[in-house]
Amino acid sequence: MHRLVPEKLVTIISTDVLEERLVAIARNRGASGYTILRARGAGSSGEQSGMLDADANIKFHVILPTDRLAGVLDDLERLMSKRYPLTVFVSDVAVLGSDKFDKPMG
Amino acid sequence: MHRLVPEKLVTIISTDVLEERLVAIARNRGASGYTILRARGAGSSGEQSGMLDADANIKFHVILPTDRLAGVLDDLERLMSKRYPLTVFVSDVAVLGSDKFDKPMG
Amino acid sequence: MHRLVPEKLVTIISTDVLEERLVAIARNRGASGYTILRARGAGSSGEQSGMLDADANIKFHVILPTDRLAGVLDDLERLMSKRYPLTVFVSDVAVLGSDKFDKPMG
Amino acid sequence: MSALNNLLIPAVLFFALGVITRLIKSDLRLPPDLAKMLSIYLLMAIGLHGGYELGRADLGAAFNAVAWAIALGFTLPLMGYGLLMLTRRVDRMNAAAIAAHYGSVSAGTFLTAIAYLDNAGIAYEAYPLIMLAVMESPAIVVGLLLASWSRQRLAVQDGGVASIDNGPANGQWRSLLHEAMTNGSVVLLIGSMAIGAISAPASMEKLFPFIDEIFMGVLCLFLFEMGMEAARRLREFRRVGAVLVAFGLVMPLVGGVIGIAVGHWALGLGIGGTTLVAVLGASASYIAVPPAMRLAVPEANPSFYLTLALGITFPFNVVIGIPLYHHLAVLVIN
Amino acid sequence: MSALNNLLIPAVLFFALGVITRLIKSDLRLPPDLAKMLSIYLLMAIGLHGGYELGRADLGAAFNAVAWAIALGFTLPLMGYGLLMLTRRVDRMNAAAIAAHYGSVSAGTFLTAIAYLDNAGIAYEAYPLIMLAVMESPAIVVGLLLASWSRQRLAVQDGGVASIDNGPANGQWRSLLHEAMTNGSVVLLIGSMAIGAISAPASMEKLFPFIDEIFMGVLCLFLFEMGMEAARRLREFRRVGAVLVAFGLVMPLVGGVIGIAVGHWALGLGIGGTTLVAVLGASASYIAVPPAMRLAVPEANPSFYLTLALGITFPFNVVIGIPLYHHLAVLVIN
Amino acid sequence: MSALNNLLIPAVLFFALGVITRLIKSDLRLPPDLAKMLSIYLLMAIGLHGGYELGRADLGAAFNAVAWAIALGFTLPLMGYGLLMLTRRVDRMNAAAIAAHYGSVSAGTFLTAIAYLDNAGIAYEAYPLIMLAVMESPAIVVGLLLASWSRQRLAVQDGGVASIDNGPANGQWRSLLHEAMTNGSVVLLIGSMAIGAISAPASMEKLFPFIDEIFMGVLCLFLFEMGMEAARRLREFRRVGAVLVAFGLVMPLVGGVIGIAVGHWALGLGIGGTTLVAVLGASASYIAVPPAMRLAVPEANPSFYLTLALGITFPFNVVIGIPLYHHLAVLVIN
Ligand SMILES: Nc1ncnc2c1ncn2[C@@H]1O[C@H](COP(=O)(O)O)[C@@H](O)[C@H]1O
Ligand SMILES: Nc1ncnc2c1ncn2[C@@H]1O[C@H](COP(=O)(O)O)[C@@H](O)[C@H]1O
Ligand SMILES: Nc1ncnc2c1ncn2[C@@H]1O[C@H](COP(=O)(O)O)[C@@H](O)[C@H]1O
Ligand code: NA
Ligand code: NA
Ligand code: NA
Repeated sequence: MHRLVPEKLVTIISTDVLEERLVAIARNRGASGYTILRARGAGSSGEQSGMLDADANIKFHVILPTDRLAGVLDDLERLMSKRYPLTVFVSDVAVLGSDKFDKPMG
Repeated sequence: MHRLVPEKLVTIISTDVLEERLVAIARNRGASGYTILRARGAGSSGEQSGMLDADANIKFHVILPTDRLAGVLDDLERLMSKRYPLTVFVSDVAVLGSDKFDKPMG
Repeated sequence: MHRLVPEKLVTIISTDVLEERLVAIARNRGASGYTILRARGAGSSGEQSGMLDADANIKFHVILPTDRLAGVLDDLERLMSKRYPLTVFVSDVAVLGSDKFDKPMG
Repeated sequence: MSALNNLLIPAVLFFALGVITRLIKSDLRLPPDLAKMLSIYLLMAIGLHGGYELGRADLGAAFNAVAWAIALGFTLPLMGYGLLMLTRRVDRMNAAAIAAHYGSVSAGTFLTAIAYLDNAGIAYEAYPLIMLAVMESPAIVVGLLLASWSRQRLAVQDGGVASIDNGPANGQWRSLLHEAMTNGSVVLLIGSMAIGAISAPASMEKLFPFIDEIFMGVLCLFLFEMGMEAARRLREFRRVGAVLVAFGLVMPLVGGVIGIAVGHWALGLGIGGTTLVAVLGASASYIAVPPAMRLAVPEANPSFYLTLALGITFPFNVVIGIPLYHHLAVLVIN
Repeated sequence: MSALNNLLIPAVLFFALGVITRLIKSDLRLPPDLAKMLSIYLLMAIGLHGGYELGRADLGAAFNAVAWAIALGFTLPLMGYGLLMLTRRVDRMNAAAIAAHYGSVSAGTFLTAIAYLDNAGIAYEAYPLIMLAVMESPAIVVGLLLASWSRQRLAVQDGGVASIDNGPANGQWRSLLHEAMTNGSVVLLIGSMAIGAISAPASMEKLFPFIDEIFMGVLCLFLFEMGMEAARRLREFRRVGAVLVAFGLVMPLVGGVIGIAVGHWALGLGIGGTTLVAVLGASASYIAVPPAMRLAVPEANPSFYLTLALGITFPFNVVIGIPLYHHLAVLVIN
Repeated sequence: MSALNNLLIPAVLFFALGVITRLIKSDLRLPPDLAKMLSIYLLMAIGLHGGYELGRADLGAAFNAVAWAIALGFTLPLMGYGLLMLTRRVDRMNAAAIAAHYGSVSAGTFLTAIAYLDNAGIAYEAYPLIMLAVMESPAIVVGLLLASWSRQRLAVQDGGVASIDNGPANGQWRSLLHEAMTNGSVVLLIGSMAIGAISAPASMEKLFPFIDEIFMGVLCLFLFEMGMEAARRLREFRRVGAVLVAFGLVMPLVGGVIGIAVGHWALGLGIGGTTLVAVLGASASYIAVPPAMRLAVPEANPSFYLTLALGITFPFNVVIGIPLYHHLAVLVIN
């Protein structure tokens, strides 16, 4: 059988000016990596068409062991309380192989 | 503890010429926003390489309270019955914070 | 009621030089299609900024009936054992409509 | 000038290089937006250039050219639809969608023809350019009409009356026609022509290095990328089948001959201009029409129309068609 | 030269075409990175060009221009903030963010003004260009100061003392100031100016075809795209409300008049140079400042400042403002 | 011409500006596809240009240059591998992958050298260009051979016999060799050279504004972006370690000296041509080879080879190497 390990996948949709902050959160909270995709969209802060530097979104993924989830969510809630436009959700995923996601980034 | 609220995430993969229709569906069915990513792929209507205007895909996300899901799925089924190439799936997500996804777009 | 069929969604995050191999795996293992998104990120093999040909990532999605999952995971494990940098996870999704994902690509 | 000479024009050679690059399975990956950017540049540049000349041209002749362009745009898809139904290889919806592409035109093919004429030192009139701008829309409209009519026929065949649900509703009709008239390529091309025509000549001169001098190089790069795309589509010709491939070779000949007749007898153009009208008749759109058909005729399979227009007819015209239409124009005019 | 003549410059016409393309709801989709690439090119080209000339200009006058640019960059946002608070339509945080945009400048508007002057055959000095490069940063700093001060006021109003958590902490302050000084556009523009000033003239000549000859064409394409973006924002003006729209029309007039005063009396520039300084005062940034405000003033709504700067003030300046400031400059100087 | 003069060439200055932009942590974000588009343009332009001249050059001398390019492409990676194994800082797989980069070449460095020679008014032969096109493939092949041999050695060391599973199977070998020969950059460069050589001269002239006049400007923009990328990689040098960094500085000197020997004694080139061959020997690929290694040698860490080739060797060559090899060439030839 395949070693499918249960982990948490945190997905954040936000403006790309926050990219560095999100990377710092992932790094400081012991994630083993992160993934970023370009996105567009609309929400409470209007349309983000992606045509200007100030109106592009990113979709940011971090896979984490369950015990490191709370720290990341704390940091994200702090950003949200400062009124940064963040869409955050957590899903359960079964990760293939090993303890890869346990080793924090260098 | 973090206020993780259960919501539905509808993901649609389709040709980007349908973008405006999908946005209209999200808006009319009371979604609080939507997110669009560029994609490529292949499926029953052949390869979509993303090089031409007519062969690019998008990945479209809408997060919804469970009670608004049915309306969106109705509209999507109607599009599918007209033979538009749509890949649609629903997943359960735990959303961080507030009632943000309850407020329809302006 | 909407016909929501349970299927498996395999998501792979990896360097884009593996794209053709991943497509071949999806095709050979009887997937009905696949979807590719451009990504950036960081992990055990360093930062992938997406600026060079050699340091771009892709996010690769395949939706599959449960009984075809094992074959795909076998092939992915083989790639991982050769030390290719792969992040792979499986999620449960409820697909809208029909037996679309049962028909292998042409 | 022989067909071989045609192959020695850099623009055509870059098209061939693109095809080869894909055939030898090179890992060369072009940024997905490059072709779109280049085609925006090309439309803007030919629009400005053509508008600048049309601003100095005869208005009556221009109206005449527009009228014939509309006529071609309406007639050619009907002929294409008839031919396709005769082959019995595609259903009505696919026939309608494919036919629309052949009533429209390919700016890439047109520009290659201009490079060919320039290279051979053959002059040409500016009127075919305005026809290029005009021909997209009628073909899209005919495609939509054919599709809607076919949808009703199918509904009747299926044993019921044509239900309202099967055709687009009134509101949708308006939006589809709107789509035909405000197609991105059409707006950019016609807009640039208008700007070229009304701008002060002195201010236009500042634009010439951009729209003239680097034009040929940009065209080469564009054709290189289109060669790669054509080859990608070419590989799918087996899915399309020999009969449809034959249609993709015969239809440009039909359109080319009709174009020569229109260019020479109806519009009284010279060899260069007649060749260009032939190219308009012969070429099939692979940029403007496909998105319109995806939206309006979802029942048609995009692999069919993209493979035919881009994988079969486009390379045929670039390599064989253009010198052929030129020879025919010489025969007819002399 | 009348305002109508202004409308016959290709650059302005392309801006109008972009607006129309969006208004008629054309499906034209431009690659999202095209505008960014074009604006990188434009900043590099004007930087090199201006630096080349400044390398040959009077150092004292250049310092003078820099000093006045800094003064404008600090004063204008304060005036904007005051005006906005008078309207009572936005809260303090939104007022601070909007005001910062009006203290900064829009390179697109500045370049359109240069096209306008070139077209009218009016000479202009190189100093306004260095002011363009300098004016981004002070306005961003003032925006941050206003926002932080407002944050404290709000905290006090809310009944408590200004808590440390409400303003940016010390470390954040440093990072925000850093952000203002190392803003991407500023670095690229000042860097290119430095390169233009210190490069050997012979090696600069090899760059001229790239930075000079194709410049006007690239500007047209850029303004076309910005026209489309302006129209997208324009549609949201109802969300913004009539009073704020009025601010977006009055503030450029205020800035323009102050700019004319500075250009003529403080810097002693001619008609061309004075017009350009007026444009600097009148224009609002929509490239450099918005990302800085999104990061530093998350409480402000980006639709407000983007709609005002890009959807209202930018079109106003391009179509009406530039010829108006030119006329004013003529009046004042003659 | 001193090294300082070299630093006053716009191309080099833009490289430095890119490095500075990143070092001061500016928020400037370039579209990810910009560098790819610029490098496609650069390969096409130098290919056409070189092919045009080679079409008029001596065939025997050209063959000679190709033979020596292949020899260099095979020898240099072996030397690099030996040196790396001596350092004892990397395992065999990483050594194989890094070595392949140093057997190949960097078009960006080569073009900077051309800008340097142009600026100094030094003529150069066209043969080094064909060597640029040829040198990618042998180095990739050697890299694959070294990796496969190392894989077997490791398997033996691990106590077993070299199992088939550890090396690429026969089918994979074919695909890896195929990869080496059809590498995107190689195809585009050689294809453009062929087109430049066989096109009618009259039609080539229409391309010159595109491939010649704007060339230097595009190169500046490309080097600006590469400066930013180099600086991003430079920051990772601590992960790489001082010994490897030293390799990244010594290996170009080794390759440069060998290149001078080949350019002068084997090929009989002048100062300009000899300098260019030295640059070919000295430079390390950061565009063509990395993807090939990622695919073929997954055991190697991409941070190592990208940091060395792009973060250490590239800046070293651009700033210090090129004037140095030029001086050496002058010494040897006079
Ligand atoms: N209901 C939703 N579904 C999917 N994406 C959303 C939703 N609401 C907001 N977003 C995304 O999150 C971004 C920020 O949202 P907001 O904070 O509401 O402006 C938007 O630009 C969208 O891309
Ligand atoms: N099994 C699948 N897994 C992932 N994506 C798929 C799958 N099937 C289709 N897609 C995506 O959905 C798009 C439309 O599919 P289709 O309607 O089958 O042409 C394709 O272009 C793919 O991007
Ligand atoms: N913990 C993580 N969360 C999200 N994405 C990750 C994570 N770890 C790795 N990745 C992604 O997977 C790619 C390959 O990872 P690696 O094999 O660790 O280099 C990285 O470039 C990231 O895009
Ligand atoms: Na046609
Ligand atoms: Na201003
Ligand atoms: Na080398």
